[in-house]
Amino acid sequence: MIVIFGVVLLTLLVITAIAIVRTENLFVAVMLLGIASLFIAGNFFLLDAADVALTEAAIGAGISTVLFLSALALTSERERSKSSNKILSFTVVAVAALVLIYATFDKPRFGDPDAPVQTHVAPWYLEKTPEYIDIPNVVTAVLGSYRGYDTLGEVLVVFTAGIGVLFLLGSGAPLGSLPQEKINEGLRHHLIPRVVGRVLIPFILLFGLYVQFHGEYGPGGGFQAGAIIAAAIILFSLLEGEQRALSVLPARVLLGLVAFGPLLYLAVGIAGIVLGGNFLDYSVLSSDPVKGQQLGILLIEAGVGITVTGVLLSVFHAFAARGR
Amino acid sequence: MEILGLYYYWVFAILLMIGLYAVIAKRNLVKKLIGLTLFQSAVFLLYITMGKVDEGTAPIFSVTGSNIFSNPLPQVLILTAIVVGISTTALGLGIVVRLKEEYGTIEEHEIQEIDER
Amino acid sequence: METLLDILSWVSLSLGGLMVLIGGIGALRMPDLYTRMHAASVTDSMGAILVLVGIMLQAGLTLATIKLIAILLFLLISSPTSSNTLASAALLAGTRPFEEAHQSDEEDKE
Amino acid sequence: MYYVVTIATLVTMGLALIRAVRGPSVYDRVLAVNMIGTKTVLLLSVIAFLYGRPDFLDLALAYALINFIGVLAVLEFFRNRALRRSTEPDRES
Repeated sequence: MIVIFGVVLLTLLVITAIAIVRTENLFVAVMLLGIASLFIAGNFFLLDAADVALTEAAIGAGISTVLFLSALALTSERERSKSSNKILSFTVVAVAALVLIYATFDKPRFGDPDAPVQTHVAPWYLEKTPEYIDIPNVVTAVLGSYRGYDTLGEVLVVFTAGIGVLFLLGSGAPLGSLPQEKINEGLRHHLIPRVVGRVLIPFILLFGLYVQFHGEYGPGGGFQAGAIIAAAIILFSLLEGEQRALSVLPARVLLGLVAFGPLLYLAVGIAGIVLGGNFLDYSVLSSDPVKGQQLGILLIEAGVGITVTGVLLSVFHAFAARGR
Repeated sequence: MEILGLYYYWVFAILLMIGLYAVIAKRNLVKKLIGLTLFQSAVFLLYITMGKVDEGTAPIFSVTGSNIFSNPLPQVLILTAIVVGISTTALGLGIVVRLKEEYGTIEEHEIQEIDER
Repeated sequence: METLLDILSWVSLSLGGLMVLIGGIGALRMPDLYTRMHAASVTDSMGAILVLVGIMLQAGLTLATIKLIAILLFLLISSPTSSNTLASAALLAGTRPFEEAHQSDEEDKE
Repeated sequence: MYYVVTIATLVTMGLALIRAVRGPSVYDRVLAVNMIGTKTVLLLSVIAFLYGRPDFLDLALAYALINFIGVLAVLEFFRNRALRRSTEPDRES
């Protein structure tokens, strides 16, 4: 029965995707992209990936819409020209789709416990996590400890992308002719959303911290928490205006956060070497190896959360500053 | 049941190709980025689909629930990839905004025309 | 007692499902933006209350119920606000209510 | 009985999706996004119980808290657009 629910959600997803490509209004495309993200998150949840669904929820529901909309505000809302080489591209894409679909017939059955994916390292992770790390969430264990090096790479990619956006948009913004005070007031004149926002923001922040520190026991972790906390502060700047948000968390502080996150991660890794283990080997951080692993995961998750919050907020402010 | 399982992979193929179509056929740069996001999502779906195990549950130990767990490894890869995806999309949007400021348009062929002049 | 709770929760769940469905049909069939919004937002709140209360009765006094109460509270705060915000934005942008619905629909067409 | 609610929610999502695709105005589409958002919260909570893992309600909670931001972003976008139109009427030709 649950497989059928998944199939329905996937069908809705395909319809949404086709509508996204067909519409010429980019604003509509962004709205439909938000819907697609909801369907994708539902599917992740049905496929047992609670952590991934939480990430998609944190990113797709707010931040991705906000970023695309602020880019649209700076460019244009409509596609002006028709597609190029419609027939040729359609043929290429259709042939490739047929090849891919043909290839799926050789894939292992959906949900097969004996498929090569399931028999490689995954059983080891599931079996040894209680012994080596002793936290319930295996995803966090793999993310933080077994594959900590991978995660370090991903954090550095996020860091680099954030720095890239700041280089592109950060300085020399052309001053638009919009009245400064009008832009700065945000949605302050809309009383109802403002009051409700004030009620919600503390709870979103609290929930973000819960997701950050409960990541060892339930779905959550630094990536999700960073996105949720960034979403709370973006909500604040939408409601109260850019200027006030920047006076609460100045751009300099955000830049500090962007740099501090990866540094914390690297420091934990190097502390492992100094204390006589390998790079990112947390067992040596404490006299009890299991405690050491837990401490290491807690610290690097904090680093991840700080980086993600800093990067997402810096990017948001960079786009918003360009609009003035 | 067999067909229903294959359907997941077919949707992956179709979604991937819808995204690819938007990237190669559309001339608007923001639309291309939206297509790229769809393309990404298709890949995410493929990974998570492959990690599913029959009768399994999410790989988080709990007192209740069964002892069969889905594969945690693809989930870890995709979890980080989603956040990396939004950062790179933001970088792409930043480039598009700068292009608009320099060239006054975000249509690919118009930018090429200005360059050839 | 057990059966009573069960029956109550099933009734609440199925009524909630019905509400949700009615909202969907209303959002599709109503003639203009404001009536659609009305159909969608009213049934949204009622459906959410019924469905979540139904689940709560099943869950009993556990942590899950507390989370469900939180979800319900946040939904009840934020969903009407979104509707209100959207309606005021539409009104300010010049979408007229019902009488001139056909006309304004034409204007907004892409 | 959870199945009934799930099916009703999925059907409603489909109906709202039709509204989002057909439009006609942009506000209809935002309305549809909002509707599907609330339906997702319900769907996730029901499925968490269907799976017997009520600890995953965190997800539904995340959506209940964050969905609000999308609508506000849209409102801010419209406000900005109105400001731009009023100050530079011929920029967007």
